[in-house]
Amino acid sequence: MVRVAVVRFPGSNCDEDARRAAERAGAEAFFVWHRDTALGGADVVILPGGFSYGDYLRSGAIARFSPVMAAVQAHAAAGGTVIGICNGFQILCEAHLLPGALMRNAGLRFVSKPVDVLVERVDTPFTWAFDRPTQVRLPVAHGEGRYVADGVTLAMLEAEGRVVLRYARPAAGTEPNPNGAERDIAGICNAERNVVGIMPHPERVVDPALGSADGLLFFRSLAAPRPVAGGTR
Amino acid sequence: MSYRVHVRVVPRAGILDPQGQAVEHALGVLGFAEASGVRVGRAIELTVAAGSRDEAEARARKMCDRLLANPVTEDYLVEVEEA
Amino acid sequence: MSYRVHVRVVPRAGILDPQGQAVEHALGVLGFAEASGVRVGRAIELTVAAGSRDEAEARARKMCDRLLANPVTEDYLVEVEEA
Amino acid sequence: MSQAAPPRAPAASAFPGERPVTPEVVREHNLTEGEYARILDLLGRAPTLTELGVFSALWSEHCSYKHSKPVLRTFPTTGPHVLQGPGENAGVLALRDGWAVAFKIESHNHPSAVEPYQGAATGVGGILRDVFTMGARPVAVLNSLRFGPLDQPRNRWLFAGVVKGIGDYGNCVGVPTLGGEVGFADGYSGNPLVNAMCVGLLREEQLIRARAHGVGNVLIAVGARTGRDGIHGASFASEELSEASEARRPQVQVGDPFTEKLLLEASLELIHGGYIVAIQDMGAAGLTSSSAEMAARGGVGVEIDTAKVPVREPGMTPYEILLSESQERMLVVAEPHRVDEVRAVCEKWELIAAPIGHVTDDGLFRVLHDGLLVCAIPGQRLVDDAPVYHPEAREAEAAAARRELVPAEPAPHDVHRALEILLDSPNIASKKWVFEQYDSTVQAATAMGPGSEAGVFQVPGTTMGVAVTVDCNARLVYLDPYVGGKAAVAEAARNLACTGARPLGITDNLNFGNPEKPEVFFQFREACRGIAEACEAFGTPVTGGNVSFYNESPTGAVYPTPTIGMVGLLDNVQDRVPSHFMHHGDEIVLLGATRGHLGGSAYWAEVRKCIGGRPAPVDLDAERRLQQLLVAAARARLLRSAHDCSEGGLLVALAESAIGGPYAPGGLGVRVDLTGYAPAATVEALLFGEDGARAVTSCLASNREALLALAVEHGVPAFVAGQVGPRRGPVEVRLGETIYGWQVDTLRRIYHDAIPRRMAEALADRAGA
Ligand SMILES: Nc1ncnc2c1ncn2[C@@H]1O[C@H](COP(=O)(O)OP(=O)(O)O)[C@@H](O)[C@H]1O
Ligand SMILES: [Mg+2]
Repeated sequence: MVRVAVVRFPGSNCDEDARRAAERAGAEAFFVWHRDTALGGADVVILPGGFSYGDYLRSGAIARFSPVMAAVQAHAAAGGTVIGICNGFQILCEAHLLPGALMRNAGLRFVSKPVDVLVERVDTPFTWAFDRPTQVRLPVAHGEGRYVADGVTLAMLEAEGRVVLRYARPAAGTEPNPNGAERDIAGICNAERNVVGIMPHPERVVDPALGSADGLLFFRSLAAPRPVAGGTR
Repeated sequence: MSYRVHVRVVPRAGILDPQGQAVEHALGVLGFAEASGVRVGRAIELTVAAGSRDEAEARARKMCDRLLANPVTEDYLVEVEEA
Repeated sequence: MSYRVHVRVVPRAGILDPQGQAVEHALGVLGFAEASGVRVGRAIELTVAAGSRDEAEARARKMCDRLLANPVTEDYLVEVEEA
Repeated sequence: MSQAAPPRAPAASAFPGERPVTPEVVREHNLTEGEYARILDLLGRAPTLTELGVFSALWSEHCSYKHSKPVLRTFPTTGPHVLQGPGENAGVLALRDGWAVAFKIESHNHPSAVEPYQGAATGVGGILRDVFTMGARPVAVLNSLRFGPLDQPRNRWLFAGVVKGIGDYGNCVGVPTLGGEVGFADGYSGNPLVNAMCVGLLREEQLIRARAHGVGNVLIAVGARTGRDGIHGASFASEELSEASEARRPQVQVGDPFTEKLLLEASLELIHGGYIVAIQDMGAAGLTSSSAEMAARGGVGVEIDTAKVPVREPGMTPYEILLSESQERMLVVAEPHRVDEVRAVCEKWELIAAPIGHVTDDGLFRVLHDGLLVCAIPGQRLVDDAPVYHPEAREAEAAAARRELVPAEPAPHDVHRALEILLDSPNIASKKWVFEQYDSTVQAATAMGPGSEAGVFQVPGTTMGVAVTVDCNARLVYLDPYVGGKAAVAEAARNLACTGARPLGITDNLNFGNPEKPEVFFQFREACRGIAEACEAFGTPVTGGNVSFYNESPTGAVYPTPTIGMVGLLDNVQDRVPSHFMHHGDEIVLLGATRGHLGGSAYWAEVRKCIGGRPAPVDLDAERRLQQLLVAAARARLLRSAHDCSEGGLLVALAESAIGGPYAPGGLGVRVDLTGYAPAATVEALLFGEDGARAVTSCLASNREALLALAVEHGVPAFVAGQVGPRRGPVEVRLGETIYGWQVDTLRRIYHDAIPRRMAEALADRAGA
């Protein structure tokens, strides 16, 4: 069974949600405290959402230096899967495991609402259970989610197919880009495709009894073995 | 004439500054033990068209009083340089 | 010796600064037509214990590089005064 | 109070540099001569300044309820499912299978009027602590807000600041906001209302009460350091200004949601791990009330050394340390041999834990500072012998006269325009601008979020759903406090029932003016009478609440606003009923009787510019039958939607149902024929009257007969009005030969733009404030 470690920083508040979502998808999920220096033999590491260290200074800027992050860096360097959701995505950018930065929403207000996003790449460990690019509706809840990077980086992300999640284009009946992110970027991965960060919260929509399970396939992806090359791409 | 004005807005002494506390704690963890009394506020830069340096400063202070600073919780400091 | 250090962290030129735009707009609405080119960032004040002014500045710059500023999106400026 | 001769309290000494207690100083502490005489009698000597501060805090309206106690005693507070009634940090009701909810509402009106962002933020912090100190994990917050009209910059500034403050705090701690309400009226211009409610979940066996016991047990201060925040300014108001006094100026309380989150996790670990015997938030009157109240509840004494309290600033006096209202602090009582474990848990969460005193057997509230005894008061009497007043209550003539008012200018009879005006009124319009700033989905248990009749969350690992709402139509209370009080409880219960939930109990936040004014106390007493009767009738006991008096400003008193926070249960969260029309072709069924009471209606206020008339009487029996019908219909899965019919009347309820939820891909059309529905009523009265006990529902055509039969069973009138139309279709209402028509998406745009349009320049508004 795939072992999923959910890192708890002081101020994490989606840690329990992420753990439950991973278990619902069939993984074995457990917490790792930010002061731990080992990941308990995890195959997958999730940096959950929340306000690590209150998001003081900049979101993720302080959490990035937590003792556990050395182990996370090593896990990523060894090709292990690392997923950052919302605050986790911000931490990954601050830690330079992903390029760019997440800045104050263009609207200058915290935004909590469902948005329509296109799962553009299904060749990452967080999305390969989608067998083709798919539009899903996921909640966002953040004050600093505007993805920003220099032109060169943006061009590279596009060229290398590293924009994993993109906010839907404005249209009747869709809830588009909520934060002014460049190129409607909602999630990206690193060049090796084993580190993925996204702003929306799939872990909050995994139970049909609550109205939507649009997020479940993300966690099924984590729990499922990597599809054979030439398989679902 | 136009001047470049630098405004610093910081939490008033005695007022709790959770952000400053968190940054100070983090600096300590990073081995910057020599840092203390950290306060975090806002830095605002703007260009002000004015007849004189003094006028530019006076106008900038008005902006602080009316908009840039919160009179209940913050102090501000204005510096003017020729643009 | 200890020094009071003033750090200003501002969004790098070319990076969209919606907060600066909003403040500039609000200033306009309030009749401060003379204000332009507004950028909003962070002001950080701290006391640094160091052997010399230069050392204090050098340490403060290190703090900026490691924590206080985001190299991807922000520039910073350090001023030191005797405390 | 007891007639026994006062026990002479041991002599306490003044703290060095402290002002002597003069009649003037007594007055500055808002203590009357009578109250001071009571203190002398109670101590058998003159108090020290520190003691005076303690009395003035604990005998303040906020802590002692001296004007409201007798009236509050008339509330029904018991029931088989009540695990904890009023008197603790929060009320607790049993759900099922060992699960329970703890909930409470609290106001932060005055701090928010001075500093809207911090005032509202710290209000949320306080109510969260009230709930998790019961051993419950906060799983939902709601808020009820009142401001002056949005055409004034200051009101926009207050509104924007309060909403941001509430959002930033709750979002950071990670508790979803599932609902609330916002109202705007002139009466609130000088005095906004900010009420925050929190709901927490616990297992029955996890319930802990704030009662110090066990002589020798240790008092431990946990959390943030103590600063000079919010200390009663009066104490040095008349000191001549010196650097010293300037340095002691009371400070705005600043919230630190990050520390709150750590405090939440640490407190629950301490409680559930069985490390402690009691815990209480250091909220209003800080260390003083938390320690004195825990001691009194436990019938013991306490001794505290203020020099041991971790402080933020040097040179703080015992007076300041006792009365500081610094946020994110807890007072914990633990057995001596567990102190190290308590320390360890706090250290894990990066919190300070400092032993500051212990429980004693002499019943005294004793405070030392470095060994100097500065305060020694018989603890029980300090709390129990607070003065109680029975103010005069008399309705103002003007108030009675308002009930006779009718609109002056002739009816415009432009129904088309009237609906647009109502949907554009910030009181009725969508509150999306507000609730999009609140995280409403964190904790992954939200079944219905803001924008619905009520918030609904699932109890993790069970099928149960809990529904929550806050409501109060203050205009009705203003016109007729008794009827308005009943109506507030009825609307809250109706909102819950519309989702399919059975109402369980309430918490109330009674926001009124100065109780020493007979007309204000009349409003208070009558509103409470209405609330009590309604709660009695619905079997929803009052489990706690908060009284906020003196909500007045030069512009006068606020509308009397008894906000009702209510909690209900859905046995199966999947039985929940949406609040808006869902499918083209569904049948629209109106439940309840329409007589067409326009008195106090939004239509009169917003369209006819008349705030007056007699509010519709509240038929509690009809309300209860409607609630039971809605719950039964939900259980039988007969309903596709149910929408409460309240402000704006039938036409607004129909329009809101058609407009759809905040993220629906557009509205749905409506075609209804109301000919012969309420023949006695005029067109205006039929469409805009605000009779209670009504709901606009929709159902699958094949379920119609079953629904009608169920309605008959419950003795609720039901009228099949028409059908839900196509997406983005027209809204058509036929009355005899006349057909009123709108495009649903035009209505949707008006409804959603009303508040954003008015808030476009919010940033510039501070200057106007
Ligand atoms: N301050 C607020 N915070 C969160 N949600 C709010 C707030 N004000 C209103 N809402 C939501 O907007 C919707 C409409 O509110 P309201 O008009 O009071 O509904 P009702 O009249 O049915 O109580 C409700 O779902 C309510 O929860
Ligand atoms: Mg309401």
